[in-house]
Amino acid sequence: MASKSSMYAMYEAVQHEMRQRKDMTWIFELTPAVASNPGTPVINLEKEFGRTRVTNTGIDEMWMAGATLGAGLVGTTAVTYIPYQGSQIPFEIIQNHAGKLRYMSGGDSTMPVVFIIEISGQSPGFGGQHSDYEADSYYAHIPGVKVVIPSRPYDAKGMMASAIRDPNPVVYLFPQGLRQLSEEVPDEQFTVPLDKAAMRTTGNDLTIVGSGAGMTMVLDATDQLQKAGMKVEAIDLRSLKPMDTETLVKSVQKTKRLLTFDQSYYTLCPGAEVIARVAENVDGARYKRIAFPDAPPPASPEMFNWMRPNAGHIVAAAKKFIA
Amino acid sequence: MASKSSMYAMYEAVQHEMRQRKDMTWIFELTPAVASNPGTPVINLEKEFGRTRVTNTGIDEMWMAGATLGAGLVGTTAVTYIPYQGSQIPFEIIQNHAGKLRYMSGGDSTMPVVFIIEISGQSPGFGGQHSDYEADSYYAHIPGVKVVIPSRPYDAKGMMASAIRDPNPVVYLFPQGLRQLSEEVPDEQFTVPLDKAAMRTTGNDLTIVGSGAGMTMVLDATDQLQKAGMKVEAIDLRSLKPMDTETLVKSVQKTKRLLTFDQSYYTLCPGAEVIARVAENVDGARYKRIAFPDAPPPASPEMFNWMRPNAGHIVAAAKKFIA
Amino acid sequence: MAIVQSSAGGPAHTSLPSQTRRTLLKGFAAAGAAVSIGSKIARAQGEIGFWAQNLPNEKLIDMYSTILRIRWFDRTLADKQLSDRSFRNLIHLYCGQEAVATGVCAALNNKGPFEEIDVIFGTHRPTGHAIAKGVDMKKLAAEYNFKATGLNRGYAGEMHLADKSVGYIGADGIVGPAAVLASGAAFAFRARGSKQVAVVFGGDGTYATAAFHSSMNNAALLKLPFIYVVENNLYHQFAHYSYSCPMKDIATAASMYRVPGWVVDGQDVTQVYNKMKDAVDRARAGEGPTLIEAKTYRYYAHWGAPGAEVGKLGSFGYDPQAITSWRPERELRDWLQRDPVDIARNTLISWGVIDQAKASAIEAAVRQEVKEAFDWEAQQPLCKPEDALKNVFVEGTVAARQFG
Amino acid sequence: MAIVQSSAGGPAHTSLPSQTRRTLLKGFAAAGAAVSIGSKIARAQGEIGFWAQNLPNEKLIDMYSTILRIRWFDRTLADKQLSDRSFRNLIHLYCGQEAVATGVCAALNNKGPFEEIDVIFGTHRPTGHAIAKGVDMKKLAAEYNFKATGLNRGYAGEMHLADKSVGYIGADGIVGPAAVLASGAAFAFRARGSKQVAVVFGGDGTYATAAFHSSMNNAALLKLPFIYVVENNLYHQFAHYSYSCPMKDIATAASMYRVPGWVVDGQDVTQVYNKMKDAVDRARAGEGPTLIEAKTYRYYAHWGAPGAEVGKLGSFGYDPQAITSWRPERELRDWLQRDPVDIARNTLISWGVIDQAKASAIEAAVRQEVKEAFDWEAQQPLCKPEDALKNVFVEGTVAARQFG
Ligand SMILES: Cc1ncc(C[n+]2csc(CCOP(=O)(O)OP(=O)(O)O)c2C)c(N)n1
Ligand SMILES: Cc1ncc(C[n+]2csc(CCOP(=O)(O)OP(=O)(O)O)c2C)c(N)n1
Ligand SMILES: [Mg+2]
Ligand SMILES: [Mg+2]
Repeated sequence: MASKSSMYAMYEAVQHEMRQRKDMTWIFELTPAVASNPGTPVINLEKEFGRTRVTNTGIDEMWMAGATLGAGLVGTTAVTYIPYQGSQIPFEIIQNHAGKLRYMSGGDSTMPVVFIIEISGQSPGFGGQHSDYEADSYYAHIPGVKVVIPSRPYDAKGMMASAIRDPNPVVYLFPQGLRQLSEEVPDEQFTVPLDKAAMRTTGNDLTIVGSGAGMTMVLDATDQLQKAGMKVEAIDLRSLKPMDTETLVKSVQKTKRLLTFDQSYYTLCPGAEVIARVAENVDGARYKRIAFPDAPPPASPEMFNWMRPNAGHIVAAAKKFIA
Repeated sequence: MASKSSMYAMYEAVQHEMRQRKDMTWIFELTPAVASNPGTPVINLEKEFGRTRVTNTGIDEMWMAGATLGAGLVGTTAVTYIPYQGSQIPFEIIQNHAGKLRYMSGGDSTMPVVFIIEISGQSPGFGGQHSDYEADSYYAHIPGVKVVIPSRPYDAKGMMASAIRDPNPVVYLFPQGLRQLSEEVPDEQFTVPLDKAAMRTTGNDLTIVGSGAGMTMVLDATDQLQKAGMKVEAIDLRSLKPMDTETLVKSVQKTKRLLTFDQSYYTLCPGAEVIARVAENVDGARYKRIAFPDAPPPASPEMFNWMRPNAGHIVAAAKKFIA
Repeated sequence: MAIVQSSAGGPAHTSLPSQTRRTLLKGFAAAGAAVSIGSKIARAQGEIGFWAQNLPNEKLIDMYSTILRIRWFDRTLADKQLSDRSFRNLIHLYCGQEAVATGVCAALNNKGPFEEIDVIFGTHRPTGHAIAKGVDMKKLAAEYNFKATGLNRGYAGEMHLADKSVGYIGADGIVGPAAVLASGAAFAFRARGSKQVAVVFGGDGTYATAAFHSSMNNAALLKLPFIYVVENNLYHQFAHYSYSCPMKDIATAASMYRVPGWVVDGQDVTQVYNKMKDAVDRARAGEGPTLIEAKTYRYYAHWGAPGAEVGKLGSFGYDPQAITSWRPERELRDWLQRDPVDIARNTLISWGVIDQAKASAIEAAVRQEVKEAFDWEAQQPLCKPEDALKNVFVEGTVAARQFG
Repeated sequence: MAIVQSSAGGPAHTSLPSQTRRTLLKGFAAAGAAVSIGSKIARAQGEIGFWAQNLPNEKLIDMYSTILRIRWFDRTLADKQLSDRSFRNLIHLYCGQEAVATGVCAALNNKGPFEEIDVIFGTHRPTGHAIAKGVDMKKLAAEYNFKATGLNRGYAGEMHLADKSVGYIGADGIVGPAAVLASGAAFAFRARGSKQVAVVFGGDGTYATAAFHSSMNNAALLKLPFIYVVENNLYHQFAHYSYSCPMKDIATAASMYRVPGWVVDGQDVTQVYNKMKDAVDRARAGEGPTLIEAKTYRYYAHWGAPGAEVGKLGSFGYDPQAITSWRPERELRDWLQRDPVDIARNTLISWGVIDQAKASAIEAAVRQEVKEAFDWEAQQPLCKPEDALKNVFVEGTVAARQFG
């Protein structure tokens, strides 16, 4: 047990599974197959497992995803790490092939693969294509793939272990906002389910639902609100597909107030699906959404930092909501 | 004035604009640049405007969309017709470039382009990749592009005229279900706004919201329900982005009951966004969604026809709803 | 039409029954002219193999029977589409291209545990690939008519067939991506140190797709056991391949990746087999990928049997879809002169493997086999609607959402 | 290293000041060895043009000044990143590649109405492309520091610059797609019967992308006025281009499309200009696309100035991002021996266009110009936060959603 970054924790899960499965592969691009963390051994997948199993070629994310899928189709457990800059380039491969081949073959095809799709860190200065946080909704609408998104190092490891062991194609969204986070993570392998939301706090006044990098702001705001005497139930979706409707509905049946928080664009953000599912099942509740406006992220820090949803926005909205 | 198919009506709008704009281009693939309709002259864009303006090459939808965008960037009004089989292949071009270049350039870039993205006809027998109806949500989450979807020949023409004249990139979703529809459409050019939903019927009991090919079922069901004495307000979204929130909210404030209907997959279908927008603004209303399950379409007609949302489903759900 | 003449340049008399080995060899020579570039590259690599001549008789007869199975299966589909509404197939017919799938698969391992057999990735024109790889015709017929007992339980229909048990990873309805998937299978084989080979069949239309560059480039960089079989039947949908590709032989594109690119006469099963065996040997020896372009032709329309007549081979009539069709009737008549069934039969007869009587007996047996497949299909049950919620994931079912 | 030696094979003495026209011509000859394939293809087409020698003095001096502007602008950025936190640039430095952008744009029309000027599509390494095409350095500096009066009002930052007024359609942060967009611009030029030319700059990394095949294939099929300039600086991020491309010269890939592919010494602005002029002439004459591969090198890290020192050119030190960097320090020192600034200066001096004194005066003036640009930038206002809701569409603003 040691404090580990999300990246390191995730690589630990991968290393463990690659040691179990002699044929398991890892395709990367500009993100070296290496993770280091203060006080723990450096993980170097390329060195440990060799270039035939751990490979990078050119800038071709379509190949990374398609080759991973092809490897899975012939029985190899395969993972690829797609950098955020190319996060939509393999879209059609995942949407039309990974998501459909098992169903279309009436169950003949099996694809034990994981697509790690990076989502940018939404850092100011990089502008429209390198600070965007939008892949969550695109991928969550696809049938036939499980779409998960960790929010902390512990889940990053446990959900990766589950994703690798899952016989279905899994889109593992990895927001770069998590890179800064570290926490105590067990050294031994463990799993976290791919279909359960996590109740981070419980309360009767208000339900706040978020996911991925947004959870840091949700928990920060929840903290402030609890201190101000508001009983907040903070829920981390963790899995966008399948979505854990039961946990969401139960919570709002109690609180009758639902506030969703997304860094993704407002229109068709995950929060829209959360609200719709709850609204179909709970009567007389009230709803609010916080999300990134329907605009690309600007480069200017002044504009970007104003525009990007943060904990302060949650606190203010929650107070208005209750008042 | 004559009865025209959606396809023909749309081509009429294109032909008219191409005659006005001597440099306007049209890139197609397997859908010939030809439309014919009983009792009206054949429209052959290729013959009339020549191969340098109207062209097809190989099977490369990324090029079709990217080239159209590039043409727009240098001041040419350009349209491309992407067949449904390739409807997600140009996704990244539209998401990361068409949707962002104007914003990222602080307004320097202008892209007077239209991407006609076919959506399959959801016909039984073709299976997972050729009967799917899913592109609506993928494209509607993208910022910086207008995303519209006609439901009848009249709008197919009027919205195409508006889309071509709009200086912004427009994703014009064209569901093949419309191919069967014909109605009286004026011969002269006219426009239909790209940001207004259409109230197809008015009533106080129930609001039903649909779009595109789904509207045929919505109107059929509405008809049956009205006959059964239920006052239904049937709304055709027409534009998914921007979405006409005001019309939706006004209607549900009155009816307090919202039923959404989509042929797209349940999770993050357009109806989810409709419900979320209304739920944020109307208190004490009730909500239901009808959509395609989160599964690819099966080939077997027996399975497909059972699974695909239809007018009967709407009627039954509406009656349960009111009861 | 220069392309056609040079690619199908074999003399018409190669299809005359009374043919001797001598004139047949002339036939090869003539066809050789068509494959100049390909075979030059091949010779440069010292690959002069004419392997088919050494095959045991059973194998040669099996190849001939496979060609006939594909032919009569698809002719039956065509006739049913024109005459039998109870059979609901929506089909891209393979007739005319039989020697390609047959010659290719004859050079692969098609039996054994999944970890050992070679795999193929096919296209939206699947009958040939499926039957050549060993898919059961009964289940195939049932799948084409969406039966619960079909190869893929009625979920696939035509364009998404798959049969792991014979290494047929499957058809794919999208043009292009299968090549990338196949190169990934080859990547997995290399990673696990297996001798398996991954083959993708792609039409001439796949050349223009992103997948062509991606699969060839990465297979070349990583020296993968990957074989790209381009079935150049001259058209993608209704457009001649010259609209899609700036060169005469798609095979020449391989040289850009430092990969051998061979042109072969796709109507002659022995020539296809020869080149394919060389490619497979290269792949198993760790020498990397090969591209084989088979010059061939489809006898029917792009899709279905418009313009065809029951009991007659090929579509000569009007195709309502083909508003801008560039396919002249005489082009089809030329190609029918070099029919893969005739060429295979004549080869076996001239080699003394079978005689005319035996040839007819084989064909009669195959036609009976095909008939039985369709008779069986007719007895099979339709799918249960609720099953549509299964097989999305390995486990469980998804929720119905159509009822609200 | 073979690639490097053969592509940068010009002798070190070409950079000595006391150089005469005679030894310089030797220099060309030596560099010629580096561009063997490219120039062979060129000669095969009878293109022996050494056009730069005929340029008026002002033009040659202008090219030299442009190289210096790019050099000092980016050196200033590097130094500021290391020393001045008030300047918030996030930048991919172009130093080392100046002769490519300069030689390419010198052969284009950069002034006039938008309907007549030639256009370029650039990359994430934009300073050189922007300045060479004529973008104002003041506005550029302001944009890099996200000012409201910057070239793109602070929305672009570095990777998304655009300036229609000079035909700089813009940088793009995604590797690849710009080539497809540029081929589309060329398609529009052809459709409107204009003589404009569309150029895309792409790194060696773009070769592996789908856009490479797509843009080259379609430009070839439609004979578009399209020029693909590959700036091969040997690395995509931290990987040598041999990880991405199976051949030594990316230019050879063009032959697959029946398009001329020329290799040129990217450190010598006159050689870049010569080849580019041939390509532009071909495009305007309706002869279709050309691919030019400029062998070049970047002096700094892939991104930013890690390992560099204020006032010193190049990154020799440790790059924390480059865990798997394959860039040896001596490779950089070799390339510094053939610096584009030195080569351009020595050419002009040996041609008698300027003398050493004039050369120094020009450089001093450019450095003053660059200083003034950054001084101006420092006075400029920051962006108004609410403006972030503008420019999504041509009209109006979008709604704020961050407040709930
Ligand atoms: C990406 C994509 N675009 C378009 C289509 C529609 N389509 C189906 S088959 C076909 C032509 C394919 O031609 P080719 O690859 O030569 O194969 P052939 O039909 O000749 O066997 C096209 C364009 C598709 N299936 N996928
Ligand atoms: C599609 C895509 N994948 C990955 C990246 C991340 N990335 C930015 S620059 C770069 C390397 C580009 O190399 P090259 O094209 O040679 O240009 P250079 O940086 O050498 O100028 C990469 C991989 C990207 N921007 N786009
Ligand atoms: Mg074809
Ligand atoms: Mg590079």
